[in-house]
Amino acid sequence: MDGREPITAASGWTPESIRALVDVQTGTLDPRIYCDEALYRIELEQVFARSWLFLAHRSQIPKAGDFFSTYMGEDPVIVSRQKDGSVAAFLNQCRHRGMRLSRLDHGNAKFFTCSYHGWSYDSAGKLVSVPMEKNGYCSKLNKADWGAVRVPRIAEYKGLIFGCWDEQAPDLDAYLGDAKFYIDVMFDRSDAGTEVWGGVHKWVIPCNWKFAAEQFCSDMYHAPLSHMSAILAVLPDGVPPEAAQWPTEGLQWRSPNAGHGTGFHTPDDQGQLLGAIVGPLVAQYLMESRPRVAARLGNARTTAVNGAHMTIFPTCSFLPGINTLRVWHPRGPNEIEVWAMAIVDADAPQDVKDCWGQGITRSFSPAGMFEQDDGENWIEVQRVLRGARARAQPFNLQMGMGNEQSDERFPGPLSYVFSEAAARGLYTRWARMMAGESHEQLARPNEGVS
Amino acid sequence: MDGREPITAASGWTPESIRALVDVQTGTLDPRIYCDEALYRIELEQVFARSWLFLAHRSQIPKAGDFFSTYMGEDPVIVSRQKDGSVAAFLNQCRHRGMRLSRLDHGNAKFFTCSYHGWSYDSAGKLVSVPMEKNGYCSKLNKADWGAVRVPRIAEYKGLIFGCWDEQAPDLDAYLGDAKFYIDVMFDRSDAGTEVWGGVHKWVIPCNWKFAAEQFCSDMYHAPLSHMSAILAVLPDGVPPEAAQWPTEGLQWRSPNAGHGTGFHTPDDQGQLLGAIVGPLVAQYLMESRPRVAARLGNARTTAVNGAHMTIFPTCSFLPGINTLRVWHPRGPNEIEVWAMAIVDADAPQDVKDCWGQGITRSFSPAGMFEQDDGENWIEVQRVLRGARARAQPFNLQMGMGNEQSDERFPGPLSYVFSEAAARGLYTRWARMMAGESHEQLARPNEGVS
Amino acid sequence: MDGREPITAASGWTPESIRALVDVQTGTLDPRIYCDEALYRIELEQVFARSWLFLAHRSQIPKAGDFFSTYMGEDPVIVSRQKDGSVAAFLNQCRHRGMRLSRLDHGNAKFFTCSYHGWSYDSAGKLVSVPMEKNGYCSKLNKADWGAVRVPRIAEYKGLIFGCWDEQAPDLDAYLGDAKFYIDVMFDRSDAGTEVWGGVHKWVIPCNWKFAAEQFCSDMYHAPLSHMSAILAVLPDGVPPEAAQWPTEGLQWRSPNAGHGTGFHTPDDQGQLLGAIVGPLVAQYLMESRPRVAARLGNARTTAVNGAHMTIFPTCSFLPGINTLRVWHPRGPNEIEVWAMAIVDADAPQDVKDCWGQGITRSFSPAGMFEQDDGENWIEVQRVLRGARARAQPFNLQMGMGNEQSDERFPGPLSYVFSEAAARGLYTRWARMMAGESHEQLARPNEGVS
Amino acid sequence: MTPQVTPELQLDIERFLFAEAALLDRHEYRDWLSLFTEDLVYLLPVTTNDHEQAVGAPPPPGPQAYYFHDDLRTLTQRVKRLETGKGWAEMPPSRTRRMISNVMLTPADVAGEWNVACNYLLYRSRLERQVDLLIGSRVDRLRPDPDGSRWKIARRDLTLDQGTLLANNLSIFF
Amino acid sequence: MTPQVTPELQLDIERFLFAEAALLDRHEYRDWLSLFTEDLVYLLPVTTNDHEQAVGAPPPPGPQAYYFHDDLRTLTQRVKRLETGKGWAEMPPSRTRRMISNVMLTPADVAGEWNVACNYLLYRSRLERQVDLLIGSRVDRLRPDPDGSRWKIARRDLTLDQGTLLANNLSIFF
Amino acid sequence: MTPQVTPELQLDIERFLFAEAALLDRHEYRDWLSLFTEDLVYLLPVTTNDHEQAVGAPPPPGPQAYYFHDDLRTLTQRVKRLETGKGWAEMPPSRTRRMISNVMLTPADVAGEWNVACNYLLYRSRLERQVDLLIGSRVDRLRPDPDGSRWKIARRDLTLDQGTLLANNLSIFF
Ligand code: FES
Ligand code: FES
Ligand code: FES
Ligand SMILES: [Fe+3]
Ligand SMILES: [Fe+3]
Ligand SMILES: [Fe+3]
Repeated sequence: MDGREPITAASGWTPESIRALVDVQTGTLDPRIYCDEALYRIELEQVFARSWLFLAHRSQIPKAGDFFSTYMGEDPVIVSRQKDGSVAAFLNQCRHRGMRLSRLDHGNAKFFTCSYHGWSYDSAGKLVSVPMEKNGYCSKLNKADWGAVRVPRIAEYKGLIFGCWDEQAPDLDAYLGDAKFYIDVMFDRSDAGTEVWGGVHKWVIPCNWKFAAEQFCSDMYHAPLSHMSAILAVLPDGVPPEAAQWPTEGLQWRSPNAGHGTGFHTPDDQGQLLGAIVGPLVAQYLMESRPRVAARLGNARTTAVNGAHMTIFPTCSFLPGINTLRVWHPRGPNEIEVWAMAIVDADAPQDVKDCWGQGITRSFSPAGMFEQDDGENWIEVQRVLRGARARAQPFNLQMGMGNEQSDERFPGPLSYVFSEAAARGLYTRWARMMAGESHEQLARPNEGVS
Repeated sequence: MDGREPITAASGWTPESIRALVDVQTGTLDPRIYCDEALYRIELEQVFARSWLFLAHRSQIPKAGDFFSTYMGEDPVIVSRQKDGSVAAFLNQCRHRGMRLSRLDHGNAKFFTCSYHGWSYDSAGKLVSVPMEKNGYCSKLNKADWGAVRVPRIAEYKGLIFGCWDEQAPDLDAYLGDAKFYIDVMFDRSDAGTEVWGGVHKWVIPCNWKFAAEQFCSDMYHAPLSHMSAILAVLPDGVPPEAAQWPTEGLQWRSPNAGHGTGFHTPDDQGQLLGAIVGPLVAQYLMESRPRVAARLGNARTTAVNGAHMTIFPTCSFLPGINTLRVWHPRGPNEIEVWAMAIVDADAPQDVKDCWGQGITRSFSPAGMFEQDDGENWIEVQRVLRGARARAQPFNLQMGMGNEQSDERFPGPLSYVFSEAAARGLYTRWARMMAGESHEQLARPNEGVS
Repeated sequence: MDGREPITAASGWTPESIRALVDVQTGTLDPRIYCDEALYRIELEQVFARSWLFLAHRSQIPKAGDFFSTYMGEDPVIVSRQKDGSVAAFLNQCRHRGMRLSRLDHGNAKFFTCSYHGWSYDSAGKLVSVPMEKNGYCSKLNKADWGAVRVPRIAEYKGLIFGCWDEQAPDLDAYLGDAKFYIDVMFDRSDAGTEVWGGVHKWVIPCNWKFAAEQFCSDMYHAPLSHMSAILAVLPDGVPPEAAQWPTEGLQWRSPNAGHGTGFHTPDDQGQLLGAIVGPLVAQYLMESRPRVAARLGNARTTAVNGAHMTIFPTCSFLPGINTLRVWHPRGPNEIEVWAMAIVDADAPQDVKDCWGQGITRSFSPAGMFEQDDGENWIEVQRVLRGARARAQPFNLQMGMGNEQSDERFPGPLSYVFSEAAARGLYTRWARMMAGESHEQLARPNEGVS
Repeated sequence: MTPQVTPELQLDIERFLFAEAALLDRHEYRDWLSLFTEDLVYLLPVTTNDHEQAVGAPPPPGPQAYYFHDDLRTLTQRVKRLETGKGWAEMPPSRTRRMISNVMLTPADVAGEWNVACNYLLYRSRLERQVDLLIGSRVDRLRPDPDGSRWKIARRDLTLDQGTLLANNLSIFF
Repeated sequence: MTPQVTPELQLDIERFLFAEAALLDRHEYRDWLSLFTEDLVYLLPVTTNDHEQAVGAPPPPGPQAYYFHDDLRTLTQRVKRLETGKGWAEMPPSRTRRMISNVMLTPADVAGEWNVACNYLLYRSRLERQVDLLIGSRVDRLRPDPDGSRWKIARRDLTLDQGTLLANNLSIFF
Repeated sequence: MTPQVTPELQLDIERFLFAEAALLDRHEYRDWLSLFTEDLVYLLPVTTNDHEQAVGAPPPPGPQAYYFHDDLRTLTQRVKRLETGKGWAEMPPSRTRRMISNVMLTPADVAGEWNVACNYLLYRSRLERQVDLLIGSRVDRLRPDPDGSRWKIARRDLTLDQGTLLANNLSIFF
């Protein structure tokens, strides 16, 4: 049974017309990628069903039987810790008539019993019991064929559990590539690793997922203006306004082919800004831990990565230092659900963890002083795209074209911190997947991006 | 003017791809039948515009001029009692600019005068007066051509008034076939027949209409688990938990070709469960009336049909005994309006009628202890189908395949009460109509269903 | 980048099937023009992007820097008064990533600075400053290419500012043609012209824009019945019910080709009805001003145009005398936003202006005693069209077919005031534009309309 | 002489109503049941579009459908259902919040009893994103305990101001 | 000395406001009209998005549009319209429910009169599935009858907290 | 002996709560801040679907996420943000209306202080057509001024009855 056929048949889109939506030669973008219904249905198949998607953080399901309910694109999945310590994930859908197996956000369960007719599955999704199996099904039902649909690929990197529907996809390690070097800044600060503080913020923003993914991938540019009010607000009294000056030096990295990206400021402000945002206790803790961290990650990643943003294509984003981690779950072309978590060092003192978690809440969450303004921009961009002329205007993606640089301290390709190179990489990756390139083809670098 | 052309042109669906959605050989179902927009638009034409649809119960429009406003699919229609006692039904739409002729749920009216420009129609939908007919229309308007659009086929069976848009459709009697044998259990208990107690429950459930229609057609299987809480709740105090054991014996009937179905338990519990659900007064009344009823319907239908469910394809469902009657009005692929009525014997004592009506309200209505849980299951199944992978998983329709039986007391084909044979029959009928089979073809038995 | 291609590709509609929707020979209309999603998307391109659309009234932006935020179809535009007194209009969309440049309804601004990354535009939409232009864009960004998208055609007629996206469109003067003769009744009563009293009423009605546009273009027919309750309510106590008799004499004008239309009653009731509706002070003022106005417009337009309605194709409508002016902004096929303004003579005494403005508010506004009932009719017509059979019934457009007349006092073509000739003209214009006729072709008269 | 509605009485009865609402919002259903008299009448009829005039009389009477036509026995059955741990429609439970306003006391025909009218807004949030807004009026007959110490509800007449009910079920209480 | 807001006064005035709301919810419009003074001023202006600061002063004044700019004569016209039996927008009538909260009394500049502020939630349900939620603030000027026996409304200033009105019409009263 | 809830006290405290709500609805944030004590605790935790039973105990405790985990210093930062004239999420400002109901006083463990429970409906209208409806419960700890003249809020515990928050942000206060 093939979910794709009628979709593309009726969509009117071809690989060529899709590729033409992203033009890295001129550095322009057709905004219909953000609002076209048919493109969205193709996205679910070509992008979300073929990419590695973030499922959960290891610390959310520590014990055997612990499960966390999340989504891959629009598909509900249960991520569950097995007795042997491994992780299984499967569609949160009964195979009989499709009822959701668990309506809980998280919990601990040996079995998932469907509330409709009572089919029961174990914590790995195996179908273990069926009412009336003998009398009703005359023992002809092959239970082995009717387990919950497993996510075939599950892998973890530094506490981040990812899943992928596509058997052909490269393994997670290859998929991440040099992104790991930058992920470690946030997730590999000690052997103890990290943990989620508190729970999950879930909220709805009526905008396309790519605005959010691109911003965390490539957009340091918006920070000084979009977030000026929050910067001014959190500055300790008496600090001169100059202190509110946003730093100008820094670097941006883009994945050569995979659509990931990150950017950060290289000058070492000794955690001053971070302290203002999440609290002095955290800043002090970070300064003290520098030697330990430097021993693991080296000096560059300890002192020269400040105010960083990062996206793992397509929808996993985070801010090293501020330590918010989130997924942008798509809900149609015009809406996302943001699922955001606060990440803290697992071996930090409890008072530091609490200060950190609360600081993240006050800066990046639905009520966060920084996050509020992002939401305002995204929804307005999306609303404007209801217009037929508005969606016929190319967006400008030209910042830093043809200006890549290198730095022996960091893997490349690199650009100036204020650049849209990583965005050009992200949209090119998107267009290549949408056009149906195979994983072999996708392993090759993006052409024309610089 | 043909409503179908651009729809199918743009739909991407063909008779073949539609037939492939229902596979009775393997007993599987493509869940896109529940959520695909294009399929839904085709349904309105191929299924709802060609099938006999329940309009009203005779008792809802007793007197000349009485009318009841309802829907056929998404089309509003007025069902109206004529002076000669016959029933007329017509689109609740003015022929001038399409205004709704009556915004009342029910009433009594000689004329329906449009509130927009004042065209006036009689109780049969005939256009009788037009403002400015002389000066504005220069007497050139042929009023006979512009009456409200009549439903060409109207027929009644045992108080149930049905209508059909299709001149070619077989008559109601042939359409119902052996279903009549089972309908009589609820609607032919005496010469006095039945009546609606109170009014109509109308509520919205965000799910596809086929979940509801199939469940009442074929799904005794969900009752023990879905409704366990209600069973336990209504058991008289002191009754041992064993009493809550759901019976295991019973039969299911499916129409050979028309998609109807019913199921029931054959052991005679002397109305015990029914008494617990709708009240002892009703149970006692039913036991007392058994001889009278047996004289009409025979012993089998009087004592061996317990806890029955039934659907007349596509959207008319009821529960003999509990006596709830309802229509599942489609509202797009993802929503229905349930219109439910309480049915009582017209010649029952008033106190029995009231006890019955109140008992139905407390068990099957928006606040009904049984109905609540059905709504919960259906909406979750539907929500899960937003997922691209979720809608690519076949549903399992295999219960009781190849296991039909016979019983001289009941017309067949019959199966064990816990079976999905009637569901296979319903979906096969659906696929055949969707694929465009003529009524001649549709008169032949479903192939491969067993 | 072409917004049309995939739309029409997937729409299933052809120029021929679109033309067939409007049949002026039989005087019938296919109601799918009001509810088909694909037709709507084509409308935005073929009708709204090629017609002159009302933007604002001159008095709303008197001073340099004053701006008014409105829409052209679904596209947000800023209409702004320039230093040289001219008017500029441009998409309210930043060229970088599409953020809305101003979220204010109106104001005065030298610059529009985007809240996302800070690109800044002047009051003509010129891009004047870009953060990081030197470091980020390496001075390679050609700001001249990236100004806000200007509305290329702007023109004003008697205080009414119109805009058009299409360079090929005829100029406003030719587009209006003889409509100007009728527009002047309301907008050219003195050298001082008119002004907007108060502000703008904006509200949402879930109906297609053409119901509203057609009614103000061609539908005096609905007034006596739809608005009977308001007429009766505003009649001074003691006035005999006969006074509520709606006048029967009058004329209707239709544009030969452009879809505009108006209708009015010729008997001179000395402003009696108008006085009852908007207040005696206004009626008295109008009677006193008659000599002055007659000197400009002649007697016919001063005394023989009463209770008039008018639409400038597609969505600008007004009622001379009652002096409400409004635009029907489309919001999908099933919804409009009404933006209504009260118009008063700029040189009227303040107490007359206030009485007029308040009288308009009480008669034509969301709470207006007349307007309320229009909204009720339109939403019900639209809801009924959810039905598959309902949308397959032709609407009747036959009133006054083949009955045009002439009157030396008024430019033609003319009909009796109760006629649908102007509606036939409007829908024919609509079909011709939808079928893709060039402006040269559109300049020719509508064939078959009479 | 008709009994006076004093601020003390108004406050006393409002506190009773607010406490009752809080019991429901906290799902403490057994305590809630204890607030009703043995002879409780609990009615929520269905609303229909069946009269033409905005002014004057209420809709014509006649046979009516009900969402709730309950007494203490059947309300107790509903609570038992929730206690089984198999009432799927409330697992996990709905988040409800009851806002009680326009509380208006009038003396009942039985000395010491009061008819207490109010308007209610019953907000329900379920699962991830489901929200229902149920709004209507209510008249409670309040009867003092034999010892006069506290109130009991002897009758509850509700309206739910909706033609076609927009909620998928009413698995909560009013 | 400024007059005291006593619990008795608060209760008295709240009962007056609740009774008024009930008259509207029951469509008893003539009785409702009897609650206003001859010199009534009844205003509901339109809200706009026209100032940039979340902190400090209200929007700049200037010419304003109104949903309602009425006096007793024109309110009476509106009721007459509903009485004709041809006011389609209210046939069948809307189901409305008015929730009055945050009732706050302050003495008016005229002795014996009070400015009564409240927030209102006006819920409207029409026909089969239409629902409108209209929320805002209100300040009533209450004036005692000459004989001081009961209150009359001399002025009503409303706000409706919506930019673009989301209702298809306002065929009801505030 | 436990302190009595008199109509006078109820009225006094309700007027305090209504005045506070009005300050927020008028965006008078500095005056609003002045209503809190120096040691303010201001908490709004996230709600989850994490227990199965509709009857009985509240959800299992454990680490929680918060929408607001603030004190007077951080609330003041939020106000400073709005004062910068660059807080885009509130430019133009949201139109808010706070309806406070079910106000229930219980004496706190500290003499003279009260725990004041209420339900709130926070309506937000933004820009042209955005509307958010935020509903939940609140418990305020009210502490009298040293001179006993007026109240201060020492602690605010909120709930927001929604699983997945349906608003694009919470740029307003609770
Ligand atoms: S749907 Fe799960 S058991 Fe039937
Ligand atoms: S729409 Fe019915 S008379 Fe015109
Ligand atoms: S979107 Fe306007 S500056 Fe980036
Ligand atoms: Fe940001
Ligand atoms: Fe069931
Ligand atoms: Fe009209």
